[in-house]
Formats: sequence, C-alpha cells, structure tokens
Amino acid sequence: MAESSAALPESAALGAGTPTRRHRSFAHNASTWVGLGLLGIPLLAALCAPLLTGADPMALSPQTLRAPALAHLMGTDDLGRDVFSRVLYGGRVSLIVGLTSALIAITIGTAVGMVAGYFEGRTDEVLMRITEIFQIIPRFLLAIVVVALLGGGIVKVIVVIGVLGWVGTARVVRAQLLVLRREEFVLAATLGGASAWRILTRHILPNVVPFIIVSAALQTGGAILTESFLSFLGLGDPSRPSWGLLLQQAQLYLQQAWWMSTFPGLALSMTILGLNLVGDGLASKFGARKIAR
Amino acid sequence: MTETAPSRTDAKALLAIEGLVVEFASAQGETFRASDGVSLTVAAGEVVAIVGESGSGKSVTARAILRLVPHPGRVRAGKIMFQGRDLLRMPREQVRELRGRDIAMVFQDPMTSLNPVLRVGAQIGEAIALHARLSASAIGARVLDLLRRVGIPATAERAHSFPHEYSGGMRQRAMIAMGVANSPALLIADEPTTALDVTIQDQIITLMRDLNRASGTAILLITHNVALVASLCTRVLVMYAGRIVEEGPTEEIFLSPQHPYTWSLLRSVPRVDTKDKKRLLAIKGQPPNPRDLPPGCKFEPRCPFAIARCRASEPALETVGAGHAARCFVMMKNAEAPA
Amino acid sequence: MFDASRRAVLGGLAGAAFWPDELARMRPALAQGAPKRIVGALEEDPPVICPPMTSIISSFGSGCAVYGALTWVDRQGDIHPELAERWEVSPDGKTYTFYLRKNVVWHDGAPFTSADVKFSFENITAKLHPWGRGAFKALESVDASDPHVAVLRLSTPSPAVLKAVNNAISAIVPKHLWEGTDFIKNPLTKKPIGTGPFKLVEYIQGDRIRYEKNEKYYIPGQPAFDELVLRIIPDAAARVAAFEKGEVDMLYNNSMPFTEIERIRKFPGVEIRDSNVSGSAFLGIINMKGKPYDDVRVRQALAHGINRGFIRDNVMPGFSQNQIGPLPPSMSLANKDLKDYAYDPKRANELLDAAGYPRKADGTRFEFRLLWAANDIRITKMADVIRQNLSDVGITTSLQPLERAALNQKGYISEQFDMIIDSYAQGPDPDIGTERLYISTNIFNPPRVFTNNSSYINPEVDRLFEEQRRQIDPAKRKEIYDKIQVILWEAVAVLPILAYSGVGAFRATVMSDAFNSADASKDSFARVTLPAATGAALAAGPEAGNGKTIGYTAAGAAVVAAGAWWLWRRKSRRDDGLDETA
Amino acid sequence: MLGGLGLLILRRLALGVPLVLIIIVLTFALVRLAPGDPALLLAGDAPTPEFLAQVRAEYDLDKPLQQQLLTYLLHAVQGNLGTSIYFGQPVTRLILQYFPVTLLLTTLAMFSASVLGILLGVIAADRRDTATDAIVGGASLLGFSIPIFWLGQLLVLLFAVTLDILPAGGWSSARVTYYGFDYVLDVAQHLILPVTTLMLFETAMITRFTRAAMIEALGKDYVTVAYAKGATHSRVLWRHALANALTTSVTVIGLEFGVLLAGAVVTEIIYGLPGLGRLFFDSIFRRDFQLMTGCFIFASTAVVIVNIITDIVVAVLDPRVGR
Repeated sequence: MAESSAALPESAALGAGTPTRRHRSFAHNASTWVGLGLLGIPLLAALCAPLLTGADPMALSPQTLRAPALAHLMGTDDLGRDVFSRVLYGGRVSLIVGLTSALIAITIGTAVGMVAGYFEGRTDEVLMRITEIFQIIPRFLLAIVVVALLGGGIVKVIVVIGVLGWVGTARVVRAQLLVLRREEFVLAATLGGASAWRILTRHILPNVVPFIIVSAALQTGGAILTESFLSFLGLGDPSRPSWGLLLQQAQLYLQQAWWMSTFPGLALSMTILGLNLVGDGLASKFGARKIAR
Repeated sequence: MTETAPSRTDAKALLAIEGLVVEFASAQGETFRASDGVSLTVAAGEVVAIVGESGSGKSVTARAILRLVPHPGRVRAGKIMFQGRDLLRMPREQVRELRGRDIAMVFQDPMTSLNPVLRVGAQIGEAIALHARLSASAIGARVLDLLRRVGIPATAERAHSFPHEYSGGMRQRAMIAMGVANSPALLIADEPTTALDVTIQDQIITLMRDLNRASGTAILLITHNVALVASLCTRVLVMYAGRIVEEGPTEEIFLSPQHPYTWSLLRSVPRVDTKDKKRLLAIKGQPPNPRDLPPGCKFEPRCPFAIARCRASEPALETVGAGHAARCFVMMKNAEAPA
Repeated sequence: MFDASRRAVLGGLAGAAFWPDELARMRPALAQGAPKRIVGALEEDPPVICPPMTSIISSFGSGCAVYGALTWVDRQGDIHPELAERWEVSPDGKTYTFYLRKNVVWHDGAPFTSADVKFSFENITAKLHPWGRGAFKALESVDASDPHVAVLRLSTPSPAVLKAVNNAISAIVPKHLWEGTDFIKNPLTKKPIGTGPFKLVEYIQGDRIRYEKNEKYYIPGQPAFDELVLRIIPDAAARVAAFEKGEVDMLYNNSMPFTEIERIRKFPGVEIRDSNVSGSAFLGIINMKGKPYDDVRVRQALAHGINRGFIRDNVMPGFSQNQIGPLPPSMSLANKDLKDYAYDPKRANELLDAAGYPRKADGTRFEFRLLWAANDIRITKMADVIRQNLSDVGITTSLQPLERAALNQKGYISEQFDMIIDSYAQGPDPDIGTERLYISTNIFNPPRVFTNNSSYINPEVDRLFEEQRRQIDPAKRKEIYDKIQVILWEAVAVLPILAYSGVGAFRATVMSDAFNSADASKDSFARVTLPAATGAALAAGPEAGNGKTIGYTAAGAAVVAAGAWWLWRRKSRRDDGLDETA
Repeated sequence: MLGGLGLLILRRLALGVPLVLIIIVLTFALVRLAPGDPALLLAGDAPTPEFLAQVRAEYDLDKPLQQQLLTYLLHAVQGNLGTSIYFGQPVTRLILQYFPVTLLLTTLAMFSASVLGILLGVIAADRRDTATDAIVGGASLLGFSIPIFWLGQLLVLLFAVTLDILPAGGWSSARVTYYGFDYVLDVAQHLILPVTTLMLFETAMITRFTRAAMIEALGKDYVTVAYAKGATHSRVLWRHALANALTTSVTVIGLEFGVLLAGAVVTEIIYGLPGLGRLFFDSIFRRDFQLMTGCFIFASTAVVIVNIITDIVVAVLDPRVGR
C-alpha cells in the first residue's frame, strides 16, 4: 500500500486536471498564444540574426558603453561590442542548448516511461527506483561537478543537462502508459498478435505525443535556465557567449550601462516565460497536470 | 413556455417548492434547464420519493433546496418555502445555519462522501459543533450515541479510525449519522443506496424507516430504483425531463399509474407483490436531451400511446384522484393496455 | 579569542547562534559607545596573511596592518622612519646601519630587538620573498650585537637596499615565534603576530577579518581607530554596491574594480589616491619551455597580435600607461628610445608563417593557454580582448581563469600555461622587481611563484645584471641597463600588457589622509586620522542601525498583508451566484 | 497507529540509505571519469611527492577499481570525505563550519515560500478563472522565468543601493558589532534580500501545485457534504480541501529542495554569505576536488533527508499513505 514515497502523488502528476468547465479552454488557449508570442520573438530573432544585424557579436570597437541608439539598437558593452548582435547570437546558443538538451531528456524520458508503463511489474519497479534517485539528486549541483571535472564546452553542457533532466517526462509518459494500456485498441492490437514494439510505437506513442510536447516545452525552459546558471558561475563556454554569460559580464555595469544586462535578461526571461506558458496552455488542453521539472 | 402548477401552499407543508427553474449554461453559451418549473410539497414526518431516470433533474432539484446547485448551475425562478420562509431569498448566513441543523443531506457515493484525511468521529462531531456550543466531551458522547443509533459496532475505536478503514455500508451509516446529528426536520437522501450492494441497501432503507418513525424526520428520497419507494415512501413524484409528470400516494401510483412513463417504469421492474406475471417492458428510445426537448409532451417521442395533441403542446398536471395528478392528455385509464 | 573553526549551534531565528565568536556576541550589549572602526574589503580569502614571505596583493592587504618594517615609503617615493629611527650608509655603500626604536614590543608582549631583524632578513626576506631575493642578493650578514642597532653588511654595493627595507619586501617577523619552524606550514602565516598598529583578532573564512587597535603601539595617538574590519566580498559588483552604500569605507588595488572608477569618483565624499612608485604593471609571462613559444618570432607575433592600446583605453582608462620594454615608464632607468611592438595583425601573420606555423585547414595555427587570477576582472576583460585579437591571427585561445592558489599550483609551479597575466610590482628599483624575471639563477626546480617563470636563459643578460650592480656611478648603471633592455625587449620573454598606478578610494567623511604609502595595499592604517567632522557622525554610524529597517520591513509586511486581504475580500466568485456551489 | 508511522519511518530510512550510497558511487565514478590521473585530481595539480603518495595510499589508487570503490565508500560512510587541499583541513569539518549559514538561508526561504505559496495557491484555487487567479498565475509564471541571479542583483540595486533601506550583502554588519538580540536582528536584516531572492522560484512552484491540488480537492464530494453540514466557505476551503491538498504541497517542497540548494549557491555568491554554496563554488576554481565532491555528497544527503522528512509529514497528513 506504500505509495512510492518520493514521487509526486500519481493524481497530481496524472491527467486529473481535465478542465471540468468548458469555458476554461479559452483561458488556456490565450496562454498558449501569449506563450507562443513571447517565445516567438526571441526565437525568430535568434534564427534570422544575420538578417537583422550585420554586426559581428565578437568584434571589438572603441565605442564602448554607448547607450542604445540607431547605430547600436541595444547599445555597446564594455569592450565596444554590439549588444544587439550579442543578444541575438547569444540567443542562438541558449536556444540550441535548451532545445538539444530537452530533446535528449525527452528521448530518455519517453523510453524509460514507455518501458516502465508498458511492462510494469519488476521492470517498472526498478525503473521507478532509478527515476526516484534522479529526482532526488540535486541536478544543478551535479551539473556543476560534471562540468568542473570534465571541463566546460557547449556539447558537454548540453549532454549533462539532457542526461539529468529526463525524470519529468518519464513520470508523465509512464502515467499515460498506465492509462492507455487498458484501452480497447491496445488490447485489440495485442490480440491481433502485434509485437510489443509495434504496439508501443504505432498505437501508444501517437497518443503520448501531446504529453511529450508539453514536457518538451517545460524541459527546454528548465534547460535554458540551468545553462544560464552555469554561465553565471563562469562554467559556460566563453567562446560562445549565451544569455547567461552576457548577464554575468554585465554584472558590473548594472548602473553604468543598464542596457548590457537588461536586454539579455529580458530575452532570457521572455523565452522561459513563453516556454512555460506554451507548456501550461498545452497541458491544460491535453489535461496533463503541470509536470515537475 | 412553462406554466407553473397550481400553488398549493397548505399550512402544514414542511417544504413547498413552487415553479423551481434551474438553468445550466454550457461553454458554447446555450443554456438548458435541469429543473423546469418543479413544484412539490413535503409534510412534516412524511417520506416522499422523487423517482426518475438519471438526468431527469431530480438530483439538481434536491440540491437546490440546500442551495448547493453544482457549478455552473443557477436558480433562475421559483420559491422554496421551508417552515414558511423562502430559502432562495434567504441571506447566505441564515441558509448556512439551516444546513445540517434543519435540513440534512445524505449523498450517493459513501466512498467519496467522507473526507479521507479526517477521522470519521471528527467529521460527525463537526456537524454538531457547527450548530451547537458544546464541549468536546459532550460532542464525543453525542457522536458515540449517533454511531450506535445507526448500528456501527465498537463505537469508541470506530470513531477514531479513518474513512478508508470503513466498509461501504458502514460509511453510508456514518453519513446518515452525520445527517441526523442535529435531528433535522427534513433529511434529503440523494440516491443513498445506489452505490451499495443489495443486502446493505435493505439495511440502509430499514435504518431510514426506523429514524423516520423514531424522530419524525421527514425524508425526501431521490432514487431511480422504484422498488425502494414501495417499502419506504408514502408519496411518490415521478420526474421526467426536468418536470413532475405524475405524483400521488404510493399505492395508487403502483396500482394505477396514469402517466405512460410511470406505467412503463413500473412495467420495467420485476414485481413480486402482484400475482400476474407480465413480460418486462423496456422503454424504447433514448432519455431526453435537455438541450433540444420536443415542443409538446416531453415523453411523447417514447410514448406508445402518444396522440397528435401530445406533439402540439405540453399537458398540464391534471388531478386524477385524491392527491393523484398526472401530466398527460390520454391518461392510462383511457388507453387500451397493450399485451 | 581568535578561532577560525566554528561549531554550528542552530536554534530558531530568535535564538540563532552560529559560531563560538557569535556565542560571545550573545552577551548583553556592552555599555561602551560604538567603537571607531574602518571597514575595508578584500576580493579573496587571502591564502596566507604574511607580507614578509609573499607578494600576493590580498596578503599585503590583510597583513600590512599587523607587520612593521624598518622604514615606510610614501606616494612620492620618499622614505620615512618606522621601526628604525634613523640610518647611515657607509661611503663604500656596503654597510647599512639602522638605529632601532627602543619602546617597541610584539603583539604578544615580547620586546622587539635587532635579533628579530637579523633573523627576518637572513632567513626569510633574502631567501623566500620574491622581491627580497633580488634586493638582498648581496646581503652577507646582519650584525645584531647591539639589541637596538641592526647593521646590514653587503658583499657589493646595492643601491636598491634603502628602497627595499619597507613592509612591501622586508616586514620583520618575531624570531621567538618563527625560529625552528617550517616557514611554509607555520600556522602563524594565518594568525600573524607583528609590531604593527593593529592586532588580528578574528578571521571568519569567507566572511571577514577583524583587527583591534594595538594598545602598545610605539607612536602615541596612533592608530586613531579602535578597530579595522576587512570584509571578504569576491563579487566585484557586490563590493561596489557595499562601498556605494557606505557599508565599506575603502576599496584599493585588486578590490577596486577599475571599470567603475569613473562612477566611484563621483560618490559623495570619496577621495582617490593613486601612485606608481611601485611600478605596478600587468605582465604576460610567456612559457618558453614548450613549442611553439620557444621561437622568438612567435613571441614577437604575440606582441604584434595583441592590441595593447585598446586594452589600455578600455580596461583601466586614466590609470594605465604603455610600458615599452621590461622597465615601467615611471622608472628613471627606463630606456626611452625602445620601439614599441605596434598592433599589426599582418606583421604577426607574417612572423607566424615564417616561424613555420601556417594556418591549418580550419584557419587555426595552434592553441594558446592563457591563465590568470579569476577574481581580477581587469585581467578577465584583457583575456576577452586577447582571445578576440589572437583569433584574427589564427591562434585559438583557451581561457583558464583560476583561483589564486590554483593559479600558483597549475600555472607557476606545474607550468601548464602558455601565458600567465599577473600583476607585478617592478619597482621601486629594477634590481628588486625586474631582474628576478630574467636572470637564469632565479629558475627553480620545482618552480616557484613570481620567479623567472618564463625560463628565459641568457648568460649575456646574467653578466650585464651583475656588472650594473657594481656601478657606483648612476650614469654608468643606466648605460648597462639600456643594453639589457634592448636584449630583453627583442626576446620578449615577458610581454608587458600595461603599467598602472595603484589606486585607493576612501570615504573622506569617515577617515582622512589614507593611502599615502607607495602602494595602497601597503598602508598600515597607522597614520590614518579621524576627520574632525566625522567624530560625531561615526558614533551614529552611516547605517542608522536597525530602527529604520524594522520600520521599513514592517511597512513591507503591512503592504503584503493588505494585498492579501484585498485579494481575499474581493467578491469571491462563489459569492456572486445565489447559491453555494461546490 | 503510531506503529504504522514508526514502520513507515523505518521503511523510508531504509530507502534513503541506498540512495546516499548510490550518490557516493556516482561521485566516485565521476572523479574516475575526469581526464588525467585521479591521484593528481585529488592531491591538487602540483602536490609535493609525499602528499601525492599519501593520497594514493589513502584511496588505494593503485589497487583494482572495486577495492578503490570499497575504500571510498568506507571513508564516506565514516564521514571522512577527504581533506581540502586549499584549506588543509578535513572536508567534513569545513562543511560543518559553513553549513549553518546555508541551512538557515534555505530553511527560511523554504518556510516562507511554503507559507506564501500555499496561501496564494488556495486563494487562486478559490477564485479560479477570475482576475485574482490570473494575477496569481501570472506572478507565479514570472517567478519561474526570472533567473534568480539577475533578480538578486536587481534587488540589491533597488533596495540596498538606491533606496538604501537594506544592507547590500554580508552576513552581519561590519560597521557595528551587535550583541544579544540586536545581533539576531542584524543578521535577520541581512537575510531579508537573500531569502526573498531564493524563495521566489519555490513560491511559484508551490503556488502552482497547491492550486492544482486545491481545485482537484474542491471538486470532490466531501466538499459538498461539508457545505451540506452547514460549514462556512472558509472552513471548507482551509480545513476540508486544504487538508487534502497539503500532501501535494509538502511533497513538492521535498522534491524542490535540491533546486533550492542550487539557488543557494548563486544567492550566497551575490550576497557574499559564507555558506556551503560559496564553499562549493570556490572549490571549483581552486580545483579542490575533494572539497567539491564532499560538498556535493553532503548536499545530496541533505536532500535525501529532507525528502524522508517530507514523506513522513505526508504520511501524517494523509492516513492512507504508508499504512
């Protein structure tokens, strides 16, 4: 009868939140759209950075600490570099780190969740204990230890955040699996002699995809935030400055050159807010409760 | 177009509902009426049943009495007179004082009616404490006494345990104990036995009958199980599509149902009390969809005796005997009984 | 009283007490008025508090108030008496006699005698101190027969000695506590006992160091302050915020973020003192042991490839000068007609191709490991510029900021670097600050910090250094030094990034005439006085104590409560409908 | 009844111990994974030969891997997490020296986050789909999105530097040494900003989960029964519904403690508080790996302990769990 202790009680993590009241869906559509908007701006800006600005984010120039003006939309930093291009290219780094590590986390999480949910019994028990361990270990501190021991660099940071972040997805996918397993169409497929692999991929996966998308949105937000933390502590990749690193470099100029910290900070917060809103909106639409990062 | 039934607020009625209309608005904006002009009375100490299929509005009507209409329901019209005061116009605090003291309610699913994290004794005690300034020990004693009255053994240890340590039947007994804690004038039982197996159902019904006889508490029984009505209730009201289609003393309703729906209901239940063995009859068609009801008699689409007039307009409640009325143009006594 | 370890006693917030020292604070508030106190800030936990043995800035900052020396040097470079009342130099320049003050005692009460001076010079200053080795190379012995007279005997005349007997190089240690101990591991390097105006009483690692006035200080009326506290704030932004807010009264040398000087200058009542007597400069020590930096053309390419002009203008505007050649511009012996390595990426590319390191397919030539002390944001900015400059000439820079102790270990000692940028004091005489970087005798195995870490070996230069030391005639000495500078500048084993003057900023409303010493970090705060106006102000203390804050916090809490109440009182959605719906 | 709870505590502890062991093994593996000779890593880059030999002997570095693991585990379990090269002191002693600051900071932050989080969660749930719900929802989303290191600096800029009503950092006033209750007040004054910075993320998290759990609880039958008994609206909300929702909130508090520790590292750096977070961060650049891994193991153990505590609290709150 002992519920798995450390895990969030199933009900909170399960789709218990189906909106009982129809008129709520409008509220959550709104948050999805606002989220997409907030997310879209930095995403698009980062993607078509070369179109938006010719300035090289790394090029030094004598015009240091200039306030935002036509020449430099977001002003220049302490070494005369154009903040606008640094925010855009920094956005690329942050988003790449966020999306790729979220991808890794999603893949592992889905795999673990599917296997645990489908086979149940011993496998489920073992996988859930492992999930529990990963859920308890302070992920960010572990990320610091790994980066400090194995050295920084974009690829390592991505792998570390990805490999440590799959717990949330695993929980949601498993929860859905427990429900879907008992659906008629799964039983029918089993009777039809389909192999476990076919059932999982052709029948169950499509139904789980919406929850994976929700989890992906939230994971990306979390990953970008974690990367910005690592950069702030000086463990980021100095040759590829992300928003976190820009904020760290702007520490000393909060008053002198407010634009150096404000724009990267806004971009970072906007993106994470956008991702959370999208995740939230989709979660309510599919009835999946907010997933613990 | 709903015409309200003739108001019959006779003095001794404990509860008199007149022309109650409860509307639900769906997300898409259109509204439908769960109760559409319902009127009924319950005398002190009387046991009245409201019978009908699920979705007929009987449960919503019952809840409206305590102003507990589930969201997004709204009471649009009508009066609920209780001991001479209209509950719908009463300020919230007074309604709150009335709930649990003068009118109590027992719900359908005992498994979810008790708060899983609070001890049973405490939840029953709360019903008392909400309405009376008593010391903890006094409340404790009352709780034990109540548990004994509803037949729960080993009361002291039982009061201390949690709901999940009770069986279904015992939980319903606890709910009833909670209901009658302040010996209310009226006990509303919303499908109290539906979630229980048959043997337990009988015990619960017997318990309620004893309580009614012992303390004279009027009982308004909401059920879709016609059989229960026979053994417990003095009067029956049949609801269909949000309105009362027939009401009258139990024997008369059972012996000579006038509204085809009541008749069909009685024919779809195995009868042990009558000798003639007739084939069970299933009511054809689907239960009415409150969003698009037919213009005329709401039962018309499923009524074997429907005539043209039934489709045109809705019949009013017509008296067909002492306290016996039905909402039908044809009435069973005129229709030839099918095989 | 002094105890760095703390046992955790955790009660509720009301009764919270954390360290034994904090337990002591739990006694009822003492009656005496608030002690007159200066509050400074350090940028790092000093690895050691021992100016006699090391030249780490934070060690000076935390140690110079505790240790004394024979003389002290002011901002203009003039020498003043301290432990020595007066001194004489023999005509042949080989004997220096110092007449010591009589009434001086160590913090633990033991008397200060010439025996301490003899022990300190012979065992520590001449052997262990990075600058001491150069300045006192010619020291043969110290005659301490008379307890109040110390006579230094040199094998050859050494003009640098008089400029080297101050607390930057030769702080005096108590012989009775140090003799026979392992100097490196001696706990006294963290709990110093000296003759200085302040005694170190409390060091909470990571938080602060607290000093109390040395009651038995030999100059009456000094120091004017009862207590000195140095808070440890590694985050530069936090340090400036504390200084701006009045929680800290002074920032100097490495604790002063140069990027903010223009802004700090405008803070109310702030005065700035700077001096370049000690010839401080950021030097890029190039490791000549490994490929490709053993090739002079590669080193010259570095000199051309790094835009030192841009760094000067942006890292320390207004307080930095260009240093052309191994000697800082402020020094009279500097060779003025050396030609600078102008910023010329094209020339740098030519040199690198000539040296046989063409660009590979991906456009890069080789890697350049650049190490520096992580908490010095001036070098962090230089590193950013250098990485960008060198990437233009095909050199990929691996930036490696390390904490001071790790920098010493990984950089200087285990030589895993291509260039270390560090702050060096090259004055007041090249024999002290410059010679040590280039002479082959200053290379050790295992390597030591702040020595000839670029492993530059040139017998000709060794010979010239010896020859110039023997010259009595300053003109002859200059002529030899000019030759040395030409050779060294051509070899560029050490690339000077920029020379700068040590800067100290302090709040004149709290203290006055601070930082008159040759370098802000060498100030012993003995001579700092209370400006008349502040006598009363200080008692009240810039922070108005807790009264104001309690008021504000209470107001804040009230606002939050009102907000919550408003949220609650707003008509509950439940109340608008007629009924109580679940 | 207590028997059940006692049993539960034992079971949780039994579950906790392997978790800690696994964390130690994980750290052991990480150090072995790092490039270069683990002995050099543990002994610092340029150790004196004797110190290098001492480290090799202490951790049996030349013995087969299993033996090394066993020795490492035995050391860790006895509380010997190695010696810090930088401080030259045993890691455990250092951790205990710095831990009180972090403990106080995180406990205060988590306590205030829980109180505020639950309060806002209940209010938002009670008034769901109204302006209040939107305001609380929006604020909690912001709480998720603003990186606390930026927030911390802005708070210092606003409250300490511009408004000059709160100290900019540090543990206690360096200007005046307070004694007795004044000292406690002084420390409290210095903790206002750090705790606010650290608690924001947790408050947002707890608000969201409490709101979700409350909405779920308010939909249950026992709430209607409570109304039918004549309970007032606030009694239903704060006693019947919240009693059920609390189990979720408490579980979240447990799970989020690990994230809180991460926040503590950053907060201690910005505000110059001498806590475990700062010690952990400084050890990175000092390449003081024994201290770093020691801090990590200690932090993970603390998280495990906190989760055990929250499990027990959940078991007390919800009789169905663990019996």
